[in-house]
Amino acid sequence: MGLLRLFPVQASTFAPDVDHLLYFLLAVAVFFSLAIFCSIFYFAIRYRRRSENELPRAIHGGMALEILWSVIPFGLTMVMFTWGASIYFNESRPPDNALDVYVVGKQWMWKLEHLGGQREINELHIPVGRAVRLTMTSEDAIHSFFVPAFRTKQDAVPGRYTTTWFKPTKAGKYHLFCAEYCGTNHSRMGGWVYVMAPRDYEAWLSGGASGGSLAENGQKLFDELACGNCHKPDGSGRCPSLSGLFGKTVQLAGGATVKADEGYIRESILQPQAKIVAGYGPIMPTFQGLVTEEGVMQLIEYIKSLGPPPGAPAGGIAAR
Amino acid sequence: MTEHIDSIRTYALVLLALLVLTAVTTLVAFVDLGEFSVVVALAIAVCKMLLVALFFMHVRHSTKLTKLVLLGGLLWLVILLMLTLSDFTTRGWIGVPGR
Amino acid sequence: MASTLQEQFDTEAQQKDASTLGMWIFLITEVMFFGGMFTAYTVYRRAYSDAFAVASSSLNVTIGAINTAVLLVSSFTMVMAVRAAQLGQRRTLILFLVATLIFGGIFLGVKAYEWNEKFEQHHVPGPSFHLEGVPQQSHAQLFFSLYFAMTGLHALHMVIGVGIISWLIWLARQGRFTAEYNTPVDIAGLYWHFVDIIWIFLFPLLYLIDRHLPK
Amino acid sequence: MITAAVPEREDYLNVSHGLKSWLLTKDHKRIGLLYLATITLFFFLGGVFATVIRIELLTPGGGLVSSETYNKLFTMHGVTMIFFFLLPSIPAVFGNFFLPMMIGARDLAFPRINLLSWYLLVVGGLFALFAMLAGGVDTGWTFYTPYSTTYSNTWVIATALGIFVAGFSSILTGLNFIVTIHRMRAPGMTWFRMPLFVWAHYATALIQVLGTPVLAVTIVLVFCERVFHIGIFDPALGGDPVLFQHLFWFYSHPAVYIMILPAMGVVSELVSTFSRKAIFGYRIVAFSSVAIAVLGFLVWGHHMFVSGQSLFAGMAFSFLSYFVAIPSAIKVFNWTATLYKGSISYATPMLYAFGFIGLFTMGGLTGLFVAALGIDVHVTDTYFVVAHFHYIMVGGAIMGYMGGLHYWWPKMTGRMYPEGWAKLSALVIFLGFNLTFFPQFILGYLGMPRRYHTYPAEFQILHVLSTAGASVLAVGYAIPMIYFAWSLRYGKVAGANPWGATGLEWKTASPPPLHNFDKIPVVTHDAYDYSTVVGEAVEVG
Repeated sequence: MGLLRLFPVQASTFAPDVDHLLYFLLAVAVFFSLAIFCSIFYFAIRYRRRSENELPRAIHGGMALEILWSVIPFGLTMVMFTWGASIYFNESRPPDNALDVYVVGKQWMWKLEHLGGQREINELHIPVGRAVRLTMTSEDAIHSFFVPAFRTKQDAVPGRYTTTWFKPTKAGKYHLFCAEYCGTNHSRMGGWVYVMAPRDYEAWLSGGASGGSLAENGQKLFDELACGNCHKPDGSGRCPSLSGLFGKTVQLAGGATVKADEGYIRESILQPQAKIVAGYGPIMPTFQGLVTEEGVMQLIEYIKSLGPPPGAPAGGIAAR
Repeated sequence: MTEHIDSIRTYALVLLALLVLTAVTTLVAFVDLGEFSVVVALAIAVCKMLLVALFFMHVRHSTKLTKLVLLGGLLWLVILLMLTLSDFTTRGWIGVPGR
Repeated sequence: MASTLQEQFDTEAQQKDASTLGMWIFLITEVMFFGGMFTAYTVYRRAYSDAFAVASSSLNVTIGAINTAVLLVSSFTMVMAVRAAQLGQRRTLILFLVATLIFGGIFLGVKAYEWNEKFEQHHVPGPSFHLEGVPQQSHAQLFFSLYFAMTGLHALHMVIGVGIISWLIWLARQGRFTAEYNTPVDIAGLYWHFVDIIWIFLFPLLYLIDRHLPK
Repeated sequence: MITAAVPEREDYLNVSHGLKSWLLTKDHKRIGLLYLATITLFFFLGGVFATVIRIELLTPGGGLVSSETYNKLFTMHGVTMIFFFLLPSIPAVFGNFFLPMMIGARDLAFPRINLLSWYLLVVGGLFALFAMLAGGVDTGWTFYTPYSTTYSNTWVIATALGIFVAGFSSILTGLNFIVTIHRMRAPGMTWFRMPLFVWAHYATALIQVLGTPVLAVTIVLVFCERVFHIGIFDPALGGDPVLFQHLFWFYSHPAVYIMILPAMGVVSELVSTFSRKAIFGYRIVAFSSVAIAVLGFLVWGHHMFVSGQSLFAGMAFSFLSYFVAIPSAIKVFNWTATLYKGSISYATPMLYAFGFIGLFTMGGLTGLFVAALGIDVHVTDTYFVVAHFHYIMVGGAIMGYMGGLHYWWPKMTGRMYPEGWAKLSALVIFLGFNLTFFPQFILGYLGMPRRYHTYPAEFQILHVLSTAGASVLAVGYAIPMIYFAWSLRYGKVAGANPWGATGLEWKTASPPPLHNFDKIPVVTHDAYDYSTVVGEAVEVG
């Protein structure tokens, strides 16, 4: 790495998009700065005061000029807005075939879980050329998952899920930072993202997996907590069946409906009384304090694995 | 100084109207109007506010500036509420958690 | 009589105008102050409407309505006090100020009774909080957090108002107000009515709007 | 050079003596000076924090202080500089001193409330100081929940209380200004004859009055949350930390305009006076101040693009943010156009005005970067943002403040400062500033997060440059402190109007008499009509 690198490496599909917008903005900024600086210099020298009692003729303004220098910048800013918003829109919508990774931030480390059950701390191994979706939350303060080489950043907020995604384009080792101030060791809360060639990634996956996939762990937890005593697969239990639940629209007591997405399932485990399914009683105890955020994520993966109903779109509605 | 001094009768009538509106809003609250319960309750509250402001606070005799200050303040309250709600009401529109 | 005109002003009218405008602007800052809490209330009521409905319905609507009436009457007595001041009627002024003080006091007393009831019923946010009929206790607790924050700050404003009115009574007894000079009574009236208006909104928002729901 | 045996003229400084005559004064000019002394102390304190921060960042490993201490340092730097220096700086010092004079009033509308405002700032400052001495606070000046309410075990409440109290100082100052501008103008002083400084303060006052109460109530809620754990911002109890961010930024974004608008007002005065020309497009510059104040309230969500705010809210806030850019750009263009065919003097205040325009332009243009959604996701919470807002606040607001201080020093004290030293320090400040903060743009885009005690070694060289710049900057700020103090005794005696300026404040003696004018002036000209002040004019242009 050069000592005086001016731009970070581009290692995701977003990186060139963001950098191109940056170049455009830089061009605009340099143009206007130079225009202002040069005018000031020129006027300051050309019209310097030559005698103490000189009186320049008053010029009170010109509407045409005012309109000109309002409309042109306004047009430029609208280009900036549209361009920036389109990138943001893409960054907000992960593709359906993305690789899922769950992320939990806590003071002061990142805990990551792959679908295959591989767990990492402050490191993330992902394959090059494949979209990766992160579903994140925090156990304490707000953290922010920041990978400069990917030009992505997203806060991990306690109490809810947030999402971000990226598609690495270049194998290598990149900084992972926490970008939202979170206390004493904020500056040490980070590590590395390893983008690997697909073959290396497969090798890494098989080396790291021990103790079952995320869904399998979820099932174990499901059994340990005896969830199945009430949530019977055929719906004969005291609680609704979870088969094919994920992605479905759920009818709630009181008439409202909600889409069964990650946020809804998380809430239903930790605050089960917040939304009651129509036809069932508010009998489920809370599992707050009994299940960790990672455990919740495993349970979600297990419930997802119970099979989506045919034809339902992936994803769902955010918590609240 | 041109001061308008309203009659006792005016003030008494305003008080009466305020008390009646209080009774009305309390009673209407028990009638199921669905979504409109909120609307009616707030509409009555706005009426009461206007009565107090216009008569008791003499806004109807006040300068344009006072009226402007009052409207400006309410407008800013609306800005605070609406732009904050622009986040909370549009969460989940695209079906991605946290977006 | 000593001049009531301060040295930075040219005329009494300018001085009165400035004071009134100053009070109105202060009231706008108060609107924004309570506005922050109204925003929080709106956001959470949207998110937890069921819990808020039950929690809201647990408040005593009769007491709330009566207290609203008490406050409205105090506004009436206040405006009568202002009127008396404008007409230079000292005794009437004092009479109505005292009446306002009494009604304001009643409001605060009833409020204290209500709060005390909440303590007895464990409706105060904290470890022993419990509200019958709400599955998700923390959401009902949120309602009561906002209830106490809003009514508490409203009551604080009332207490300040009571202080101001007591001071006005003291000044009025000394004969400081005349038909020509009564600005303090006038702007204190604005403040008192404003506090009344805040309650006009708090009452339906906290006590009323979910009454119709079956629970 | 000391003034000889001229019979002493009575002015606001010598009309009465003793500590009591200052602490109980109702004179807006004396209160202005009380503020000047107070905020200078806080500026010094904030500067000390900044110095330690910059020295610490010389090395990536963080050896000088512990992480706890570092976090407290940047928090206290932010709290001190923002709430106790920048927010009161120009409005409370120059606004207090000159706003009444500029509109031809004897004082502000509510002198006692004005004094109360100063006491509130002092009391708030003492709370904050107490918190700092007792052990400090480490939440960042933004006090984000739930860190501030649940996880920080530092002096959050004392600091927040200090900010709460200081907030009322700001509200009352704004209230005083609005009423004064509406009700206290001299005969003939119509709205469009007011100096642009007054317009800028009118706009500032609107923000102080409309925004600050929301900060106050937010602090009350944080206070309740931290003390009673009532759940308003606690996700475990159903609260939403993002709601805190909305309420916080509803005030704190417009607060940026409380800091920069008054500086813009100062610069309008300077550019006009030292080019001896009316401001090009006076009315448009006046309206643009109000437009900035109003539009500034619609954009706060651009601080929250990665916070978990909804996609659509993010887009709306980005869109609205660009509307604020236009009135700011208009101001810069109009100042530049004012120079055209002017009679430009290179007096120190004008150098600061040039510095302001240049640095504000860069700060403003980088504002376009951070308002662009795609780029902000990458640069938010990095040094890019740190650099951006320091260009606005230090490059903009403090340049304006320093320019104003030099411009009005002769009026406030009756003495001139040494011009050579002043020019030198202006140059040193300009160079030091750029060296400090320009590398931070690059650092930020490279991905260096803000509020980092330790950092990867590859960022070191830029941090070293920045620290080097900060040392230059410190020297630049030290020189004026010395020569201003020197000038109080040894400076050349200033005449009533040393610059040939048009404002009413220059139509009375330096220092001014107790009630500003021997006789309230009657205004018959527009602001910036130089034909009235230049004797035996030589027409140019």
